Amino acid sequence: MAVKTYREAITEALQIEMRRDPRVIILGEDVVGGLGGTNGEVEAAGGTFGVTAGFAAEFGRRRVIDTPITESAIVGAANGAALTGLRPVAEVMFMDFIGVCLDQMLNQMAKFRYMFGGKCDVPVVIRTLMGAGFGAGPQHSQSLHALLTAIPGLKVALPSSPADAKGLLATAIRDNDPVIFCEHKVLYGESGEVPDGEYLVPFGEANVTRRGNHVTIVAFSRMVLLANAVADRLAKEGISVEVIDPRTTSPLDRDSILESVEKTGRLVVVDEGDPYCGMASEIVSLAATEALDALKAAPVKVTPPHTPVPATPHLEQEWLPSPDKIEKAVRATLDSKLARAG
Amino acid sequence: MAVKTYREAITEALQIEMRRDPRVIILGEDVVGGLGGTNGEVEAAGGTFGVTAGFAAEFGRRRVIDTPITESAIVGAANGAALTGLRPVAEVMFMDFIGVCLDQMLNQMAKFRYMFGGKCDVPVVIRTLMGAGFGAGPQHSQSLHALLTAIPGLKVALPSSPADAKGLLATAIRDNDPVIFCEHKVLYGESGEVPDGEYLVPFGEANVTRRGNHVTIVAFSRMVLLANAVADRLAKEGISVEVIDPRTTSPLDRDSILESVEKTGRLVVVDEGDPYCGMASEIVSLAATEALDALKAAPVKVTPPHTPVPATPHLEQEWLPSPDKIEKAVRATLDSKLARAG
Amino acid sequence: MSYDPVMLLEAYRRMRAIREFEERMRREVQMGTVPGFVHLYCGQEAVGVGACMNLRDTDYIGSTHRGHGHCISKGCDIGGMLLEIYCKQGGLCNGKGGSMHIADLRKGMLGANAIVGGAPPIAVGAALTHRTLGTDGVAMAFIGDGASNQGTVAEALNFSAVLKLPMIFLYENNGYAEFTGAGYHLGGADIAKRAASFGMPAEKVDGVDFFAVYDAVGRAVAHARAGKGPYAVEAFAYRWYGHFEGDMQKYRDPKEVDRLRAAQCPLARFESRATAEFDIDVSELREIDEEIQELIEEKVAAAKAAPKPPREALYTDVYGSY
Amino acid sequence: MSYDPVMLLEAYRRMRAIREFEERMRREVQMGTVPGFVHLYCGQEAVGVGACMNLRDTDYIGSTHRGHGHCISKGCDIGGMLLEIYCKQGGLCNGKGGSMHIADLRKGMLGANAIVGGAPPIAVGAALTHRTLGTDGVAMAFIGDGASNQGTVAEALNFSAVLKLPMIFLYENNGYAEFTGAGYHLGGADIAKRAASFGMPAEKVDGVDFFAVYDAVGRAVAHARAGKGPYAVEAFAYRWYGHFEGDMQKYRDPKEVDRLRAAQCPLARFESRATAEFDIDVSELREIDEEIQELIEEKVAAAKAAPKPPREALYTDVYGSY
Ligand SMILES: Cc1ncc(C[n+]2csc(CCOP(=O)(O)OP(=O)(O)O)c2C)c(N)n1
Ligand SMILES: Cc1ncc(C[n+]2csc(CCOP(=O)(O)OP(=O)(O)O)c2C)c(N)n1
Ligand SMILES: [Mg+2]
Ligand SMILES: [Mg+2]
Repeated sequence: MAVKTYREAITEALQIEMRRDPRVIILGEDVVGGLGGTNGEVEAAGGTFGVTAGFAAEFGRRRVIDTPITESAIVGAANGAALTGLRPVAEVMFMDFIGVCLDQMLNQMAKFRYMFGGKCDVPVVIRTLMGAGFGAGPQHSQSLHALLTAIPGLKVALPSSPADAKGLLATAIRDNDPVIFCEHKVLYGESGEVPDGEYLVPFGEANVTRRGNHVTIVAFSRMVLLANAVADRLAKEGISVEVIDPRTTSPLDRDSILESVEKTGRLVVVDEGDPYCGMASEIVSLAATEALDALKAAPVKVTPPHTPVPATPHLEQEWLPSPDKIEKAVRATLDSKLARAG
Repeated sequence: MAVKTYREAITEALQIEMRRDPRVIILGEDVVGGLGGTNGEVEAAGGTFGVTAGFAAEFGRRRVIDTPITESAIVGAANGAALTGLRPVAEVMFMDFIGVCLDQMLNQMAKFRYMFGGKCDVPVVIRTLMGAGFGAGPQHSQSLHALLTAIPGLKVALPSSPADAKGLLATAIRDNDPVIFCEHKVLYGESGEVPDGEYLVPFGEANVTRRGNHVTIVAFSRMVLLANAVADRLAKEGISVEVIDPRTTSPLDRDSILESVEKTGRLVVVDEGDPYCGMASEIVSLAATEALDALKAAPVKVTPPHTPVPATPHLEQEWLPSPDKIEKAVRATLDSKLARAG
Repeated sequence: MSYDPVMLLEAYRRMRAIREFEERMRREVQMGTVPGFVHLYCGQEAVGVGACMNLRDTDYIGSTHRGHGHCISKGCDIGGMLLEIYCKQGGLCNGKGGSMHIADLRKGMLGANAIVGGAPPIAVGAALTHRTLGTDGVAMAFIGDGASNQGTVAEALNFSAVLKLPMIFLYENNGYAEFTGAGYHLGGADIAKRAASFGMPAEKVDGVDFFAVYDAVGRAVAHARAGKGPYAVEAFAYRWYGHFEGDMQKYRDPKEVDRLRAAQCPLARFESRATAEFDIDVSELREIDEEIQELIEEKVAAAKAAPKPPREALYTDVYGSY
Repeated sequence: MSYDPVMLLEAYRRMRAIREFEERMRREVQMGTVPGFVHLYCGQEAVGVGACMNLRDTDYIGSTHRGHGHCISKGCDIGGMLLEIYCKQGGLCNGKGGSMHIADLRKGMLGANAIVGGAPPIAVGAALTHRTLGTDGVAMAFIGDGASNQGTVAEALNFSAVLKLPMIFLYENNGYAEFTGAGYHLGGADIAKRAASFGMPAEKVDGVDFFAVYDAVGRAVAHARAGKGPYAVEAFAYRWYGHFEGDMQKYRDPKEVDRLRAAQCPLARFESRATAEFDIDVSELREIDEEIQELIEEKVAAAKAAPKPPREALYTDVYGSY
């Protein structure tokens, strides 16, 4: 184990998997960088955020492929390569850009296996950056994981820690189904212990990041860190909060969530996606349909408002869920006197 | 009032609005049809389903515009036209095709007003066909309204009757926000009374299609017809079912839904979209967060499974919600003995 | 130029199979036995077959909504296709894809595709696989005149040019995109020129003439196999029937189809040249005709009689594991 | 050719304003006063201004992530732009758009756009409005070399060719798309040729030379105003700085920027020709320089001092009514 950043953990997973399996390739904009420039054939970028630095030198330009700015071709080519024997990891630089390539996700990769009668594997991974917090404005800050979770045939992973980033990415690459791998841009610099060598985190298994008995918080991606902070803060008051990080929204570890809700009877869901038809509503709905008896208080959703992400930094902070908002939600579930509660 | 089909009602709304306002234009693939063909400059289609038949003759080719098969350009052009003074009604033939033009919905039309600081109107309507039932296969049968509902800045309408089709479309055209107008292909031949002349159905006002006291069914689009049938069937047994058709998912008439749930304490939601992060989960979540006290039984979602739509006709029928499945769900809410129920 | 007679007879077999298959589907649709929508390939037989006779099973094609002809051209099993079109168990996609989604990866057929412009980027990915693995395999995308306008096609052209992929863009200009003539919807009116502008050789060819298509695509495939990058061929051949079977075709001079049948039949063209110039005997062709007729008869009957997929099939094959 | 001296002085004013604006933004970013990401236009001044001096307020432009220069070229208020970049109340978008989303519809500026390839279809829609209303207005889309590969651009080209829209495609080939040279990412290496293949006149022009850009776009605008359909111009002018301010530029010969500053300064080029050939006095230009310097100084200070949007602004302007 060593302490690494989230970014380093991603690099490590890619590196290990590329060394392990020659069928793994990487493609995207500037994953090498510098081609056609005036400084000779140097690697100028290694990915916009440096994640694949040194890869072209190690694995060669046939496996580390710089592409034009054409996301439909990038994702489509990944799809075609996956159908024909490779295991491509394609990069869609910001998740906001799924708008220009959704067809290859929605109607192609997600449906191949089903509409071809189970006669193919589709081992493609799309790495993409989600999340607000950098003042990047309405077209570079969205969290659209729910939209992809609702597409049957896709799997969706959202690592919240360096270790999960490494372990989930390795699992994604070895998986024979298409995986949308959502990296949170604000987490790139976060550090944590990361297991050495090959490391896999299974899909569909939630991580309970805080154990507790009074209230369950289900949180996704960066929101897990905020939920943990709130749990730690409230622990000092004797309020015992359980924090569940499902890690993948598809497949979703329904059992762990329901078990916790059965135990605590109180549910807060924290998500950076839109309040409508998002993961927050999905988890609340899960609890209401499957564990209504257990609920001692109305579940509370903590999400941004139903608005685009403003470029304005202080409004962006206001837009985001915050520890204070989460704490308020937790207290609301504790204060609630449910008319029918036992 | 006269009896008209859903398709005729749509035609009528378009016609009235185009007569009323010269800024309204129509664009899409084959909305005229026959251009460049070998039969002279005849109108060969008037839309793939004949909705705009006769329009080119009446309104001229400057207002009824046949386009190449390029949905990003179609929706993008509609966006640009809307920003500059027209009121375009663009057609995306099947809703499944939002995959090739989502950016113009997600990042452009939905965000203009917000990211331009409120200094524009975006009066664009996208007409599109949703729904399964015609054996058209996985890429022509989807109901993706939830995905669009989750995009702030968009409005989403789903008429379930000819009258609503007319009234909601007219409202959509006069609205200064972008509206995704989802027509259900299986409803095209359905008939009903339609008010003559100018007719508007406001957005965000649910239609209670059946009054009842025991169970609330919230249903969308074609599912409303199935829910009504179940309500009628159960009425004979003395089971009194209230059916609510929200008509628009964005804005959503939360009050009508909550009022009904407060009254009945029992909720079934029927939707043709995916079970995850869809309208069914959204409505259940709404009830659980806002009306938990009132719930006498666990709410039940009736949706297709989390799979693509099979081309296979008998499997497609199996895939769809059905009156039997809805009835079963209603009975389940009635049979449930909620541990905590009053 | 001379041609291997075995190849020529096989080419004829496939063209005849397409014709017989599609004419039969047409009648079946009219009788209401076929689920979903069916887009027929009659009139374009020489394009698919002329192109695919240059390919191996390890080469890939990406197809369109009008995919039956491409499947047969690439050697897909006709019985499996019919089972699929009838959505029956044992179909090439086990009955869940239907006419617009037939795929057969073992034959290098990456799927019909009901999204216009959906397949070209996918075919590009198959070409990328060949390049990455260092084989001399190629990939080909069939692209309609209407589809040629889709942005995805431009992206696929550029992507394969930049990466010098072994990719062939096979444009099928059949005169129409749904109910609109190519004379209206094609800015610049020249598809091949568009492809050329992305930096690849591009030629135009009479798509009714098997030999012309075969030769042009032969040049394209040789170019791609040699590692010289992508190549485009635009083949002209009108479709004989409606956009889908059932289309009223108001956009067409009613006599057009008669004229096409009389003057633009790819099979008749093939026959006259093959028998006159390449030592093929008419009797050999008639034998094939009979054989194919029996085959289609038998396979349609089998498809109709075959069992439907079981109810559980609804839930399988969404994921490999979940 | 002769030029109206009032026009020339205004052109210089705008080019100088862009230069001063961007150099100042560069320093401010380095000092950390500017939120978000900023993409500078230095080196490309003659493209934006040369193009937009042909336009009226009622003509429209669609812009890119590198939009400051386009805004100033089209006559947007510099104070309003700076307020916007600093995300302050009273900014052109009331502070909610920031650098990558500045829009000013009253000036015909349809918005910077942070989606590469996002704006061209929108500009096409503005051209459609002009055609529908029967005016002689035009619309123009600025498109980077990298953006020229996006499928949406091909769709916009074809769409406007088919409908013969008064549309100008203004390609800005600045040598790079992010960290990749145009020599790598452009299949066929010729953007203008691509546009031409869709059936429109297309020319190439030295984008450092205001007069060349002005003349070429003048021909394009005249063509479009006359109802003859779309027109494309590819202008070459390297960007002087990084993709965004802060970019390490490892893909670039470190001496390249020095060379560009010395030999490829659009303002210097303008000055020598305008003073030598068109009766402009150097002192007039120096006066403008001073004026602009003061203006930027004043407006930056004002922007920094301006109040932030109130908390409630977060929730407004999502819908007109809801
Ligand atoms: C993205 C998308 N847009 C529209 C359609 C509807 N559609 C199906 S086939 C077709 C016409 C295609 O024309 P062309 O590419 O010339 O192929 P052809 O039918 O002539 O073989 C259209 C518009 C679709 N399936 N997908
Ligand atoms: C759809 C999309 N893909 C990728 C990006 C990231 N990106 C922003 S600018 C840029 C390069 C654009 O290059 P070019 O069009 O040449 O414009 P320039 O920056 O040179 O002005 C890229 C890749 C984006 N914003 N949108
Ligand atoms: Mg065609
Ligand atoms: Mg550039």
